[in-house]
Amino acid sequence: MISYELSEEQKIVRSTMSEFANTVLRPETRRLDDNSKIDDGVLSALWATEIIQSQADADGEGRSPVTNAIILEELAAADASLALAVASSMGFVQAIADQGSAKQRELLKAFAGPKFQAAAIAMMEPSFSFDVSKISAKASKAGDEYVLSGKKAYVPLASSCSHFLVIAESDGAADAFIVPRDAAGVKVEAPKGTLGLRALELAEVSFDGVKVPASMRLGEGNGADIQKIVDSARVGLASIMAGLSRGVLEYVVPYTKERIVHGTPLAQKQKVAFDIADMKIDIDAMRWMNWKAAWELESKLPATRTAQLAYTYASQQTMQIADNGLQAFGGHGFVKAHPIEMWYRNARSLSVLEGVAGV
Amino acid sequence: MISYELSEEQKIVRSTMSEFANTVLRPETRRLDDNSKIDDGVLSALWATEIIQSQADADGEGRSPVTNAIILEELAAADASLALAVASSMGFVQAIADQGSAKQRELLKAFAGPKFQAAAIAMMEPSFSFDVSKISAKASKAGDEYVLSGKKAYVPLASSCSHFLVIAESDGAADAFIVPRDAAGVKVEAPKGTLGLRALELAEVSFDGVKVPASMRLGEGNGADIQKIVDSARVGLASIMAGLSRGVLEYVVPYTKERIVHGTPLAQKQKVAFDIADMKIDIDAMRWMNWKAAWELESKLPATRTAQLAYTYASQQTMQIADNGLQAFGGHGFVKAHPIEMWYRNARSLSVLEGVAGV
Amino acid sequence: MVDFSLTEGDQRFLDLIQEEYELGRKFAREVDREAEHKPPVVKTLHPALEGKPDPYELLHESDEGTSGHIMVDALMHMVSAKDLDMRPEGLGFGSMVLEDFGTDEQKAKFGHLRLAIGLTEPGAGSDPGNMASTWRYDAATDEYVLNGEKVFISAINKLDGAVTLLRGVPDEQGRRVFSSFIITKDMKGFHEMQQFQKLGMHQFDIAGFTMDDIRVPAINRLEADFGRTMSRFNHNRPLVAAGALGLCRSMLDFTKAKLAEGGIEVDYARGVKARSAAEDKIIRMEALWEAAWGTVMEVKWKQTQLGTTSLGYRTEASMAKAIGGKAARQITQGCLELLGPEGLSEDYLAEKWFRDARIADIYEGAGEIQRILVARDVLGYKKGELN
Amino acid sequence: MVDFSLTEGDQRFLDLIQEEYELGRKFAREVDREAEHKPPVVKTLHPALEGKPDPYELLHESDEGTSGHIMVDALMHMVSAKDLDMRPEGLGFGSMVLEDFGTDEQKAKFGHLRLAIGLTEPGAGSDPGNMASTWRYDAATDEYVLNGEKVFISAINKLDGAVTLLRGVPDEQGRRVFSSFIITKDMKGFHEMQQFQKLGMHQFDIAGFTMDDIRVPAINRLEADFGRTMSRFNHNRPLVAAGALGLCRSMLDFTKAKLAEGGIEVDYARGVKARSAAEDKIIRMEALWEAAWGTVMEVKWKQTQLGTTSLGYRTEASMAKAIGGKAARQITQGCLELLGPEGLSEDYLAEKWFRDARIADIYEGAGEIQRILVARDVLGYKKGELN
Repeated sequence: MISYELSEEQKIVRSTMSEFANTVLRPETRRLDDNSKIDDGVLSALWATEIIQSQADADGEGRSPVTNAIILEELAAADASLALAVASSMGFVQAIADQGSAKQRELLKAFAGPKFQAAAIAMMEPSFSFDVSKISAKASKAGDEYVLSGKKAYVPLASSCSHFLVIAESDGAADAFIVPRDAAGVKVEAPKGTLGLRALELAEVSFDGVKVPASMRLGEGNGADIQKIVDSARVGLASIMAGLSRGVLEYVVPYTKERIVHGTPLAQKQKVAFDIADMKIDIDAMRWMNWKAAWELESKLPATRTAQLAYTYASQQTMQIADNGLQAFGGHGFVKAHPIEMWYRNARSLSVLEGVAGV
Repeated sequence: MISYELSEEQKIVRSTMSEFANTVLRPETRRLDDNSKIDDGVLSALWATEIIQSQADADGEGRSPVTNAIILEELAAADASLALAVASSMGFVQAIADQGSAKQRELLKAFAGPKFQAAAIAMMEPSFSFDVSKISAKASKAGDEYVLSGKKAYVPLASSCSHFLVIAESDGAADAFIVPRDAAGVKVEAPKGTLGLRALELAEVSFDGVKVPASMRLGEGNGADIQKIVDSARVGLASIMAGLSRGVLEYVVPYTKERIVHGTPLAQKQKVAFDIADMKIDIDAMRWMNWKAAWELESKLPATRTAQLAYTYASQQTMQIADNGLQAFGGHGFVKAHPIEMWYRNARSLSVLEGVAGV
Repeated sequence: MVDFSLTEGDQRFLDLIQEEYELGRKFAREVDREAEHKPPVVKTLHPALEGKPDPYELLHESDEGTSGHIMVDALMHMVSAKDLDMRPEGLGFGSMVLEDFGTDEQKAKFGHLRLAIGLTEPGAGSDPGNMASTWRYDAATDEYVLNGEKVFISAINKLDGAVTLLRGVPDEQGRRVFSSFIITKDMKGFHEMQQFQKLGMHQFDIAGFTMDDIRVPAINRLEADFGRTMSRFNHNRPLVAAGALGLCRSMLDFTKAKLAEGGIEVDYARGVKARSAAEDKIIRMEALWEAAWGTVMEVKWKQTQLGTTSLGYRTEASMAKAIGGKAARQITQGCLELLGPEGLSEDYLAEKWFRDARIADIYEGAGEIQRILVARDVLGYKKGELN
Repeated sequence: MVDFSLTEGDQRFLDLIQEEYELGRKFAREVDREAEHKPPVVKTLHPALEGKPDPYELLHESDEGTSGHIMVDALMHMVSAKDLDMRPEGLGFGSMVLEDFGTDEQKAKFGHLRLAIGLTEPGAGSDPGNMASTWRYDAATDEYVLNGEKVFISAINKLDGAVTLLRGVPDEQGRRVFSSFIITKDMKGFHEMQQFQKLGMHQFDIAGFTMDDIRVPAINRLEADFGRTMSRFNHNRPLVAAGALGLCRSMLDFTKAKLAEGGIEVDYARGVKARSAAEDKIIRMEALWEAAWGTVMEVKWKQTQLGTTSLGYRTEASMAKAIGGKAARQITQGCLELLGPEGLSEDYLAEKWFRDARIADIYEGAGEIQRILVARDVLGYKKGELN
């Protein structure tokens, strides 16, 4: 029975997150980008929202991909980097909660506590030919262990992570391995300077003959469904892009109404007004696509197609929205006095980071 | 030394063709589309321009791809079907003039006369997977002959053609064969009803074990350079698309200036004015791309890249121009009282007909 | 709870309509070729449907076990292309205006009539300010006298008459008041015009009529001014988008099937760098299709919550129409590009769908008008501040 | 005769500038990181260029054996990205206005100065009607008194002063007459502002200045009204487009090379159905690049025929700027998409080119303004009829 009705709880979560994002996160966003770092205070504030903790309960009843899509949109409307900081840990926790063995799920207890704790899925690789369907990292079975080798890249907050969920090819198929950051052979590089999402400290992590006990192969015996992880990541990223796009629209509207050009407000120029209408249309459409894909994940239905379509649409339209938003500001869009230039960078970055999030 | 200067002769040809196209061709265009046929009077008038005859002289000095690009644009600004009727025979004549042996070039004498004479390159095939790089028709050598088998499609004026230049795969590479229409095993089907360019009577031609003497293999001993034929066809089609686009713009301008909506002329709405500006920009850009590719062909330089880019750009932008042109007319764009709906059909048709033209 | 599942009831209706559309598809080419030159073929039930219930009528009778008739109606439009009008026209747009705003007396008198809506005029396009048709009150006979011309009217040929929106001759203050009237074809002074010859939608009648001193009594005047008459658009616009999406669904499915025959299959799992150009294009077109689907269903859900005559979902209705119109253009253009030359042939319906779809971004308010309506809402502008 | 060949002379200049740009590329990342936070590094000749002649100066001295200095200048801009200002700034835009419209006396007095152009104001954007800066004549001292603020000025930090366009205080008829004045940094009341912190183009100074009762004699006033001052844009706009295309050239070449390493090569011979998604995207981006190249070269050819101060090529100049700006946005966005996550890294210049390119559709008249100018010409509208 088709419905777009949020539950009472979801309505509360949405307004709480919106309030939090606007008052606590938004004022920090330029500073974090300038410093290329999320400082402890902001991380603690994020953690105190208990978004991650709520994913980590053992019976899985507390988790709702739809609710998570809503949360990520709200956070990203204020700051996409911080939303992705959450989505990254969320992806890790969710993958294990959904697909982990009982023993593996025990690890999640560490995420239920009051102290900030990061972890990430290590999917992408430092190659211009990288594609989620072509993983180069290898895990070969040797007795009761897997030996893991390869290089992963663009891992959010890598140096703060306690664990990585490393996607590697094993026996001809992609598989996932839970690897503590301090395992022998794991090396976290210094963060790379990146176009956007600078505060996330995206870094390379190399795995050099890392020994992983078979019990830490996600799902143990039968291995994991990596496509589910990718699907969830795509929906997570798409939700963040919807939020970023909304942030742009909400910033463009008052500016273009106030700015007078040739005697009329910029917003009364058809070009600008049509761009604004298209932003609104596309942002809403992104949201419904995200909800639909998230609902399929939540209902344990195959979600690969809808997740791909949601991600594709969000990637394409978010770039366009950030681009048109910048254009509406003219020269003021190019300078750092306004956040638009940062959103332009973040928009392009989000749409190529397949695999680092989750709902 | 870069120059955009037309020769005096080119300037005269351009204005003559423009005059001819507007006064003789344009008034016929709706009638021909309705009847799905170019009648003899119009064909004779086209022939009397001596465009084709001028391609057919034996020494090749009379031919200029740049001039031909100019001619095709002018004709197509009035009627793309008629422009393609010319470009189709032109492609045939040019391929033989450029690449044919002395004996093969003798055939062109028939095209120098005063009586209308059609011929066409038979490149495309009736398959949804067709691509110019994947030809299914086969020619196998048997002694002093080739045996040709396969089905070709969308051959312009097929039933009026005296000859076809059939592109077929032979010994692992594409090759071209001159085949008289009345050769045994050649069968011209009844014209297909098509979306656009209806007057061209596009038809399938099947070749069922047709025996072609080796002397009618284009270029004889070493065979022909099929890519050159494709390059020339792409530039020819791109020139026709530039013309079609110009026709749209020239029709849209007066209409949108005269049509009053909410108290102002439609053309004063930014959306419409910006579309018109973009049409103008893209049409000019197409023309320069076409000239550059045609100049490379004329200079015997490799033209594959520029021809592809000219064709790609023209295909993409012409569809958009016809689409936006139709939109500017609103409901009037959808009815046959205006030619816009026909141009919308022709725009989409031209951009998928790779291989049926030449400059 | 956010939910995207179809009930068994929903699915039954979708199957029914899909079956009906597929029956029609066999006759689609013939009707496309001839409908413009012959009088409309299907004024009565098409023989192929003999004995089959009208799924829309069934739905109207009971939506029990479904997501609700407003939602299912939209879903049915999106199932696949409707290539043929196989049933006598149901209640027209004008009948719905009567239903929404007529008095009980008017409904009793005119409720049996199937009425089109007459809005657009040849020189006015979407601009009501340019309307030249008039009504005036003749106190001598207590009648209203109607004059003018209306065009681009859906199915007028198949209906009994129309609700037409006219401007009064100037009153004492010089104002020209909008008012709607019920007129029928049998009235003196009503002249039906010939069908338009058009790009596509040949199966779908679009024509016009002139009013030459038509005289009607007061009961034919509806208490539906400009705003009220137009409000019915909020229900209809998403359905126009939905119909376009149904057509695009057929186009996409056809294209995918034909490309698959040549070995090009769509894999939704891989990233962009592992795809063919055709695959990437299909994924982008399907993404746009899904975007429009979500938008249509959201406004239909909202309409379900608020009631059809509410103005509370009108911006969403414009959004659905705008994205549906855009999808119709881009998807049909894109699929024909992928299908290559063979797609041009009348041997298949693809080229027909390309022609049919183009009206979607024009009628019931062109994309430009929808964007103005959306932008006004987002920007908090009134009419006059943004046109 | 239509001709697209490069002469040997042309090629020599292209090689020279390419060599210079490649030298600069080594320092590009460092300058990008630091230029915003430190005073501009390269006020004088960069050591890497020690002893190397300035190709633009060489061209200025003699264009013999080339396609002409106007054409070659444009070609040089399109060769590849200019990542670094490695030479002291040449004559600025303001100096060109002086050259075009100054009297002999003014040229003699000010010709040695390197002058920027001061047009834009913080609240006015591209709209001269909103200019708040003023000039007034003080009869007592026979001086002009200048006040106001100008922003977004290229290279003002490196130049000696500016030509600035101001509006007079209202005269007897209430008119506010535009006039241009030469001002220098050493004047009392001239205050240079800090560099803007910006998205990209860190190597490129953009700042502003305020005028606080600057007093200048009559000789500093140029006979260049609004129209004449702006006419210089016709020369410059295509060059801005050309610079953006140079940057896009580097971006495309880099992308093609990196994809080729992973086995994705562009084949221009095949049709669309035989391509990968990446290949198709590159072909479309290169097509746009060629479209813009042809447009830039056509206007530069026309400028060569008509002379730089002619108004006969201004629509073409706007067309070049519009398509160049569009290409800059689409190509840099598209290439970064194809490069995937690795393209985000500061280990390569791709992400810098993405940031740098975005200004191309904004400065020297945003794409919107260019389209208005083009549309006015095509439609035969005057200012005021289309804004």
